[in-house]
Amino acid sequence: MSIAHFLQWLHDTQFSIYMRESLYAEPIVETMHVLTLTLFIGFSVMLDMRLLGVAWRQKSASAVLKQLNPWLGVGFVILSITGILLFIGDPVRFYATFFFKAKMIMVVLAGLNVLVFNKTVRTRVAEWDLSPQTPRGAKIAAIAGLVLWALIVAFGRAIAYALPPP
Amino acid sequence: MSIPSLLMSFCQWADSSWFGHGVRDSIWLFPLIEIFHLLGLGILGGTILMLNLRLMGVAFRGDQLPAIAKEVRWWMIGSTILMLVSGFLLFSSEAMKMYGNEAFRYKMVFLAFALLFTFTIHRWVTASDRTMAWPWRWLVALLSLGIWACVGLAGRAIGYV
Amino acid sequence: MIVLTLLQAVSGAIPKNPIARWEWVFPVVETLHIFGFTMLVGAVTILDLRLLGATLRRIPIPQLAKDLSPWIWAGIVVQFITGPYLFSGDPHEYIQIAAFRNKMLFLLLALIYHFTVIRKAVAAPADASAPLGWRRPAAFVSLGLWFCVLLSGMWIGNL
Amino acid sequence: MSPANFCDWLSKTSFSIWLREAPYPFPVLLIIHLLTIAFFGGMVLLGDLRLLGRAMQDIPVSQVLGQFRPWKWTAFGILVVTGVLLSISDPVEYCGNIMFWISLLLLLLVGVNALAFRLGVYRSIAEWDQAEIAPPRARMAGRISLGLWILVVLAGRATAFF
Repeated sequence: MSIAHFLQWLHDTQFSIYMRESLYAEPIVETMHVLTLTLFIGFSVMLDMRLLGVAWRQKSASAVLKQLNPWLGVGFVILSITGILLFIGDPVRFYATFFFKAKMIMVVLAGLNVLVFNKTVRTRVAEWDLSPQTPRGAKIAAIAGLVLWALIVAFGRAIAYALPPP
Repeated sequence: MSIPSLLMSFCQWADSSWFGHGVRDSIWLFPLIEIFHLLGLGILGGTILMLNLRLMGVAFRGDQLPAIAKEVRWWMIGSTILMLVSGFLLFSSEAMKMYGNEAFRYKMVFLAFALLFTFTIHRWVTASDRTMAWPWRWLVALLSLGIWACVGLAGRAIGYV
Repeated sequence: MIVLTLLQAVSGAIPKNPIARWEWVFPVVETLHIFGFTMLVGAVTILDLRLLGATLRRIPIPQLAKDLSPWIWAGIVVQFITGPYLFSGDPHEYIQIAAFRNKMLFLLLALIYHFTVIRKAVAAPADASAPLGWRRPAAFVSLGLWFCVLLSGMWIGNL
Repeated sequence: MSPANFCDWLSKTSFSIWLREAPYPFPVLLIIHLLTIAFFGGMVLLGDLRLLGRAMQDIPVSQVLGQFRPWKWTAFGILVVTGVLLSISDPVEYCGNIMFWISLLLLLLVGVNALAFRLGVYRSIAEWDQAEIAPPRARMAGRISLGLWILVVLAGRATAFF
């Protein structure tokens, strides 16, 4: 089964038709997606600012990480679920746009960024935990995160413009 | 001169201004500004949520409320300014359309309330060292979240009316 | 005059009051109003029953009053936000309803009474077993006033 | 006899007709019903909040719950009696109203929760009576009770709109 077949099959499912044709499904899910995005962006910016040594300077970095991570985790799960629902509503045309693919690549890169950060910089967090001066690795991870999420937002917005009119 | 006609001439001025023309005539300027509007929304919404969650005592109990308030204050002010500026540019590109848009008017009224509340009562409550009684803190937090939700929902409705 | 002109000028620019624009706003705000009066009148009732010696007799009155005070205040604030907002939906209509005017009168009396007589009644005695004396009739009057507020309030909508 | 038949029969009894058509019974019952909620809803609210450690923390839990209990039972009795009479006034209408059944179901859940609390964690009340924050199971009972009561009021209100 090729990707095109799969997308067409998804497109024809009862649920996809519902998402497309219901008056409320799409606006409600999209509103939830954007509201959760608000939570996610706000919290991740505050976290990245600690990693850059700009905000929460009196607070230990590991404490900030520990406090914000569950929220970011829950936020990401809601973003994924609502995002998948939106995708199911119009899979063929979503997949056809350049920006959708670009956004997904950015999401994967953002995930990798978190993974690499956890495996490298975060293991040595004790060395600089209380200092407002953060190591270069933390700064790189923070800037990468900020740039990637800004791009994710930008590409997400662009999908709406790039979709060919129905 | 009545306020509606003042508003009308304001909208006409914005609509025919160089930035109104600029945003309207360019294909990529509107989406680009919209992205900044959205990023500003992210930071503003996230920080307001963070502050209110602490105010309600639901999360971040490890930190004192005034400490969090102090930490997020400039992010809130900065993102508000970013949103107001980008929002104004977006508005100016279709000011005449917005003049007749009911949802947009609601959004502006709610926004006025939200800003007034956030930078007066909400600010006094979150910046003060005195811990208030539980019902008060919830009342203020729910009011804040409620007004901002109204702003967001009215904004969401602009495209639908 | 200036205020009136200003109001008229502004009223053309603001969108219609949501409560007059969508029919679901009224029941939602009214429900909040109901939760608000449960908070306010419920807390006041507990205090009045204590003054009657009918509940929590082992707890000193000033201590109970201090514990309930934030709830009474929060209830008042909720009512003073939701109430006037419900009123704003159709002020001319409400003004003409006798039950509404009665409610406002009773509300004023009940609040004045609460913050004068009841406040004095709950300031002492610190000893829980001291005789209640004049506090009993005072609490009765308070309950009666709040009863009148609620009753005339329910009359506004003709039930 | 099916429920629909029963409602039909009930609505034709002279008592039901009197409740429905005489000018005073219905409004008077409704006023008593609502006044009881107004005066004693606060005891439910503050009792639950005491369990959650949000109100009257310096008063022992057993005092708050024990002293409120007779009042709450009295109020509950009044609510049940007036509620039953109100539903007798128009059984066909209420029988077909989904919100009416939801509010009854929620009331049942309130009862289950209260019973579980009384037979469960409340038996060890002596150990946590003075504690500002009650043990997790007691707090959960308070949270559930508060949530259910809010839903009961909402469903009761919504009955009028369905």
